[in-house]
Amino acid sequence: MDATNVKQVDPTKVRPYGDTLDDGALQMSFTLPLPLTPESIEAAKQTALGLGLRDASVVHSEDLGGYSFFVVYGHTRKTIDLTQIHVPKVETKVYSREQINEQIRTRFGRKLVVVGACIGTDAHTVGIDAIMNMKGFDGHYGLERYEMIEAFNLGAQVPPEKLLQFAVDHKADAILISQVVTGRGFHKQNLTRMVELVEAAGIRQRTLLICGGPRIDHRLALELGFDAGFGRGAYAEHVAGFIVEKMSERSLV
Amino acid sequence: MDATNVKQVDPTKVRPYGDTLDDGALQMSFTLPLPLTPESIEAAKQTALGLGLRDASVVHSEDLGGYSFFVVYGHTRKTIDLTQIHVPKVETKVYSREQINEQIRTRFGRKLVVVGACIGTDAHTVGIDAIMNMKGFDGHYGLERYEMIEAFNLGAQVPPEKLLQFAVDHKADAILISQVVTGRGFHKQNLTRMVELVEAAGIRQRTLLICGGPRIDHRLALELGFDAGFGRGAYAEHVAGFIVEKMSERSLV
Amino acid sequence: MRLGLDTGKIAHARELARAVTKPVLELIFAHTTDSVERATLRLMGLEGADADGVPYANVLVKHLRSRLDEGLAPLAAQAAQERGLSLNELAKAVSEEKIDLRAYCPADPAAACAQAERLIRRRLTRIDEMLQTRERYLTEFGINQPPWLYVIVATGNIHEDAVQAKMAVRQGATVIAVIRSTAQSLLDFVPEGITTEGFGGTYATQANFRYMRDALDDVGREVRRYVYLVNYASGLCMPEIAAMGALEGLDMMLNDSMYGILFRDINPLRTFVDQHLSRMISAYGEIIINTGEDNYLTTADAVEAAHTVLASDLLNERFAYEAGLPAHLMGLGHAFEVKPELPDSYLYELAQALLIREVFPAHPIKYMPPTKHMTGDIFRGYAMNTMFNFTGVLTGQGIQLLGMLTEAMHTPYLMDRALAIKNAKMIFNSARGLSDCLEIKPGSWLVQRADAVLDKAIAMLATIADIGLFKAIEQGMFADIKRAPDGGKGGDGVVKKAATYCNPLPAILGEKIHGRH
Amino acid sequence: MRLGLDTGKIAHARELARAVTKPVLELIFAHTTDSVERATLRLMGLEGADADGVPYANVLVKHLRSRLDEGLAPLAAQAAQERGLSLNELAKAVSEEKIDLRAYCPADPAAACAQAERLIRRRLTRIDEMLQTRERYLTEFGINQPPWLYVIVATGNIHEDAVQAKMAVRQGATVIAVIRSTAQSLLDFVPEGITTEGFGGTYATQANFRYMRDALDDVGREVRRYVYLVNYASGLCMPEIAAMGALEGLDMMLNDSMYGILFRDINPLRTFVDQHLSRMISAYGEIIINTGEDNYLTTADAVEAAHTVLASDLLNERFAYEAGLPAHLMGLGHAFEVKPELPDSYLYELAQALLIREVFPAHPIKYMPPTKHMTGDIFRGYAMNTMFNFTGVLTGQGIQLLGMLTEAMHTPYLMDRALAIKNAKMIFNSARGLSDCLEIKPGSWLVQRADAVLDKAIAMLATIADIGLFKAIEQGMFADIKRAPDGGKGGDGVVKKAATYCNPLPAILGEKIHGRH
Ligand code: B12
Ligand code: B12
Ligand SMILES: Cc1ncc(COP(=O)(O)O)c(C=O)c1O
Ligand SMILES: Cc1ncc(COP(=O)(O)O)c(C=O)c1O
Repeated sequence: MDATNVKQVDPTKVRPYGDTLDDGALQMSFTLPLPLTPESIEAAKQTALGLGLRDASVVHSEDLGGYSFFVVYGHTRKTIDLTQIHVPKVETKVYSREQINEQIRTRFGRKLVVVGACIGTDAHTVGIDAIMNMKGFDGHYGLERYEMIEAFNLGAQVPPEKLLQFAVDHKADAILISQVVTGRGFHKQNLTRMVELVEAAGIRQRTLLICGGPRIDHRLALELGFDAGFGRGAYAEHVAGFIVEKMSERSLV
Repeated sequence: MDATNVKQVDPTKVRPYGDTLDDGALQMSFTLPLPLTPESIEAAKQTALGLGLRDASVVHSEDLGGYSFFVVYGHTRKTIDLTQIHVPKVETKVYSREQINEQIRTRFGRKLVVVGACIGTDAHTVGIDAIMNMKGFDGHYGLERYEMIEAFNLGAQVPPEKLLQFAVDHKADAILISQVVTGRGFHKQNLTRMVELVEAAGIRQRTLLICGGPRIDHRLALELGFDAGFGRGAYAEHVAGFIVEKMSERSLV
Repeated sequence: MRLGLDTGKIAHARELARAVTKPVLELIFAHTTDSVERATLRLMGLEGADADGVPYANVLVKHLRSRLDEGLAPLAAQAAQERGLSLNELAKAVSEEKIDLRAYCPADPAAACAQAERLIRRRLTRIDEMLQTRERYLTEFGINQPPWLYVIVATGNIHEDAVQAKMAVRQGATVIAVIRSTAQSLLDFVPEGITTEGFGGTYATQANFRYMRDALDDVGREVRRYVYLVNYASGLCMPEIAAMGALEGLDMMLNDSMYGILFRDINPLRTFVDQHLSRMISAYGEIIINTGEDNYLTTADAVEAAHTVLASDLLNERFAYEAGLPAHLMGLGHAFEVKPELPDSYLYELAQALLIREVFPAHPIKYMPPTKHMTGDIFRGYAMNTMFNFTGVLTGQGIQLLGMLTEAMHTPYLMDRALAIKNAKMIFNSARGLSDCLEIKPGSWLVQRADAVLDKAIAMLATIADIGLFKAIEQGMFADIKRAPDGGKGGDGVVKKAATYCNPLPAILGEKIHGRH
Repeated sequence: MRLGLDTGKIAHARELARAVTKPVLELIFAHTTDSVERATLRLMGLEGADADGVPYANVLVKHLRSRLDEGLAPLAAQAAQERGLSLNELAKAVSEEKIDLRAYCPADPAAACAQAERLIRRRLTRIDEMLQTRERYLTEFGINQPPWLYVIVATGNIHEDAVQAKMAVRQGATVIAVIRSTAQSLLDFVPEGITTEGFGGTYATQANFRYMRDALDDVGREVRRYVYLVNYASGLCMPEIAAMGALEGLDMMLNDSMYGILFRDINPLRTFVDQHLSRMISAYGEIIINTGEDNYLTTADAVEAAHTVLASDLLNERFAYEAGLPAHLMGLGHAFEVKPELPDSYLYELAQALLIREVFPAHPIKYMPPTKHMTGDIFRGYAMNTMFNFTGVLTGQGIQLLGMLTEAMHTPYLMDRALAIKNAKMIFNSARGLSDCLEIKPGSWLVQRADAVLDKAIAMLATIADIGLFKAIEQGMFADIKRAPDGGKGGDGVVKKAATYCNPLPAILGEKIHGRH
């Protein structure tokens, strides 16, 4: 098949694709705090136009009992320059569990100590359990099952102070923190508090700080002063691999 | 219940509502012509930010086989001034079928002639049938069932010239045109062509021009030179009511 | 549509549940808790908080902490009576340190008890009135056909909650649950007054209950439908919140015999004692309890742990019967939580839904939507919720807690909820008659699966009957979560009753409860 | 899951369909059409177009218009042979007015016929090769489990179509249909070459067929799945497009015995004659036809007109058998088009889906998604499509044409199609085993409804057998649309065969077709 006649994507000018390259098509839905009237439908359209959409078309409108719901399709002209995008990534080789144990043996000659918890009022332990507990997640065993890792999972709603104390007492090489509840930005406060505590305790240099959760990414983690952040789809081996690499890099042996 | 403690909507500053007044929350989905990578996810986020959204969050991303699909939530700060919105509306009283027959009898003393069709290549007759045929739609009988209306439905894919000729031959009081297919703006071309023909034939003054279809609204109809436009949810009685009122207004007796 | 399960097996499972709960009930009867005493005081008319916002119930209980084993109701009733004060005035005086009751002993303990009883009976009339009001509405508007459309509001601000609740009702919701603020379950007091600053939910307060009850009655009259109001009699204040709920005309309360232990790390005995009184109050107030088995499937796997849901439902049922709740007030929980990408996942879901329905035919049953496997793909989520709604109506669930397409992201936006209601209405309306047309093939996969789950539940209950419920919880038999018998929060609020312990409340509640059977 | 319908009734319905089609078939055999002759020429190897873009097939047919009743194949074959020209060269010369055949008479008519036959046999080897290729792929990759995921591409630009088709295949689609440009069905010729400017669809051209076939083979090898390609042998060029499809390895073609009459106002006899040859070609090319009964429910009501779908399916089946198509190549159409807000709408849908499946157990069956009642509420639409997919797998439909959540707005965006595929995969995967577990209660509403529809279809066919199919169409018995027997487009392209009419094509096709039975 001859692909040359097909218009090619220009990575410096990327735009949403509906059914034709560069049509900029996108779908949108929202509620306006207005009863359904011709005027509120027009307000919905103007809301979309106000976002710079062309040919905004209100394809559905419905009164929800005083406020109104709209579905809108439209086309944006804005483009993104993909070549200018640089996303910080957790740089680590992906090892298997066996390889990680092997690496720890050869590089450090001792077990690494990892301490984890959900801090603050967050009680969503499934994520941290997925990383730390024996059973793991999706067929990927957790850190507890790593011969060369000593893993302590403190569970839900742990006050940052308590987590710090535990980490100090056990000479943790890495502290893992899960934050799932993100409403009103609480996770950022909790995570920032943790960094401050660790720094105040004077152990920041010798302790890796790693956070994770469905709305956490590496960039945010770095911004907040962590060494790494993991989101959806993270498995124990990613975290363990990172710890091994980062500790070597920092010569934390 | 005391509503005074509830923040009230300011009609001059209306903004989308997620779960709190003025949060500006909206949902969006689109495809980018890029494989799924951390960079394309970031490009999706920037696409949303480029539309002026705050806290844009890419909540779902998926590779579609080379291009990628995204669902994004975000918040807009833009507001709409509802008091500045004026939507042209088909101004007519809503009559019942009996009332309309009665009005025609008293006001005009003769049957009105209405001719309708889908013009151009459009073969979607269900809409025009809904307005014109005996059976009508959703329990609302069509114009054919109105004693005082002589209705001719020419059906699908009628060339504008043919429709005009028929209207002239039958001294139509109103011409109804349905346009359902709107891809590439063809409906606008068809509708404009019809207006031109009617004007060239010198019968514009004495003939009401009415169009309809799911993506037609009154504003568009006026812009294109029609007397009225009807969208989803139109019934025969609306159209008949409009014809009666408009003919009186124009003293087309 | 019936699986045709062996009724002998089901009866046997119930016997085992009785055996499991028996020793626990003995412990329950032998203990009281801070919250039990506070609830009792509240049901004697005590209300309000001191200048620091500490509820008077807490003030009195704290003040008389060392006397808990005697039961505080007679003490407080008599002390107030003797001083010609209302209970509120008494508590105020105590909080201002103008009165010290720590050494106070009523001259005539029997009279004190009788005085407590009088106060309780007077206060309960308010609940009776609420029930009459509800009855009037139901008679006027009629009862909704199940499955009832149950949605949550969770803005943190009771005013926004009310706005959204009213719209949800206009859209067709029958049941409105006001989700509580994240940390409230671990508060050992119930906050006071109207609140606007909750977090992931809105504080459960008596004022908020009343505010929302009024809002729902308003909109209910508008749409001519009685709207059920739900909150949480759960956490460290189970019986107190149950009392407030009954006083304010709530219709349902989340209330589980083990949820607090497992998911909030609350002391086991505290929870067992508290749940008992809270359920007696619910029985009196004719409040449907919603148990929390759905939660098990968020930590454990829905396929592997299906039997734990059934086993727990049977325990919750037994505990509820013991507290005087009739079957029609038992919204036992289960959920649609199998990963939809698993081959045959729908068959697992259907088998489970049929199983629960068949084991609990007279119970309204609270059916929970997919949550764990919801992702940011709101469209996939909407499809999952569609199948969930279809299953609800096909298997005749009583209370359908509607899933939100944005479950993986945020507490519901107004439009999310509206879409959920629309979906359920459409599916219920279009498929309601289907179950009358279908039969399940005897011996087919569905039957085999349900039977296997029943067998596993029986085996599990048999083990628990052997080792005891506390041990079972310690071993992580529910929800893959392990809790030590003497661990958890609020354990210090549990006190063994003295021989002189007096609390007229259970007996009074019992009169009505038992009268009903 | 079976309704257990009366097999006697079903057999009776088939007898009636035979009675209805018999007189029509006699007319079919007695006539030829422009398009039949053009198709024959194409299957003798004629290709290409003149300088004005008029296809050579049209050039020759127009040139020999007055001789149509003799059959053009022998004339053209012999004339070319005598001049030592290929058919293309002959047509070119005719179009340039260098050759005039209007008065040409082959000396030996039998030899001319034989020459035509030779050309046809040679050309058909290309179809044989395509079939071998398909067979090879199917052997290598295996056959997909039904229901097959069928999606459309409709950008108007074959390049974009190919991009989108490939992605759809990577997402899991098994069948790709390239929708045609809006006005093409009324063109009395097939455009030439690669096209990029269609309107609501992409022109059906032989070059586009080939382009897309290659694209699908490419991606099919990548995902190791054979991908079925669909186009439209419909409109004024039915047999021609069928020929091109067979030549280019298409696997399915929309092809209905009455669609053109009803929905495109094409002359009835023209359509009947054309559909017959087009189906013989499809039979030879082992192309699954897709009939268009779904369309009835867009103009008529799905509840009231349910029986017209069945009646028409039976007619389409009979016409297809008569053209040599075996049941496994008959993708008879029906649809999920009941308004979802109608009470019990889902039961109507299910009854209909079961009915069609039970009457046509050996046929793949093309199941069409909701379209008419789709609105701009894409979420509601996605829920409707979910129920449609569920019904497809529950009732074992063969070809599941996936619904698009944006049906009410635009031809599918890439993401719309992806969401559709994801939905179907999830539902099929999760509910595939369900039908083995369920039985339909004898005498239940589903059975009653299906039986009533069957009865009405029988009554309708009986009436038609009485008054004749032309009259039935005139009275609007299908799709609420009335068409006069002698009205419609393309009627002037129908010619009664002379006694001397010769066209070896049907007999040659017949050899293979009948050899197969
Ligand atoms: C299960 C669940 C619960 C369970 C939790 C049980 C438990 N022990 O964990 C229960 C029922 C108790 C619960 C309660 C509540 N929940 Co909840 N819950 C969920 C649910 C359904 C699934 C979360 C989950 O388990 N995901 C599966 C795991 C494996 O994914 P994950 O956490 O993302 O983890 C992965 C990665 O993120 C990463 N990761 C995570 N942590 C870490 C840490 C490190 C160090 C690393 C390296 C990686 C890592 O690796 C993991 C594996 O890949 C979500 C909705 C959803 N579908 O996401 C809501 C959700 C998270 N809950 C929510 C809320 C609001 C609550 C409540 C506050 C509601 C209330 N008012 O009562 C309560 C209070 C809980 C509390 N105090 O925190 C909201 C949060 C909204 C927000 N954005 O702030 C959600 C999104 C639901 C909603 N739409 O409202 N919940
Ligand atoms: C039914 C249908 C068909 C039927 C039409 C049968 C017939 N005789 O009408 C068939 C199957 C033949 C068909 C074919 C095609 N269709 Co079509 N079809 C639809 C469908 C499913 C429903 C339309 C409908 O009947 N609505 C119900 C009526 C009652 O609503 P209505 O038209 O809006 O009418 C109301 C009002 O608008 C108003 N009104 C309408 N007209 C008028 C006129 C006047 C004067 C007044 C006063 C009021 C009025 O009053 C009516 C009652 O309230 C829509 C999708 C959808 N769900 O909307 C696609 C749709 C319209 N079709 C579409 C397409 C592309 C096609 C094809 C071109 C596809 C192809 N390439 O083959 C063909 C070609 C048809 C052609 N030449 O025009 C697209 C149009 C895309 C676009 N925006 O341009 C749609 C949106 C589907 C899609 N997503 O691709 N189609
Ligand atoms: C029985 C029960 N109580 C309470 C809750 C809510 O949690 P919290 O205790 O944080 O209010 C749930 C949640 O699902 C529950 O099932
Ligand atoms: C049999 C058949 N042919 C053709 C079409 C498509 O229309 P057109 O003739 O415009 O290509 C359809 C549409 O559904 C159909 O069912």
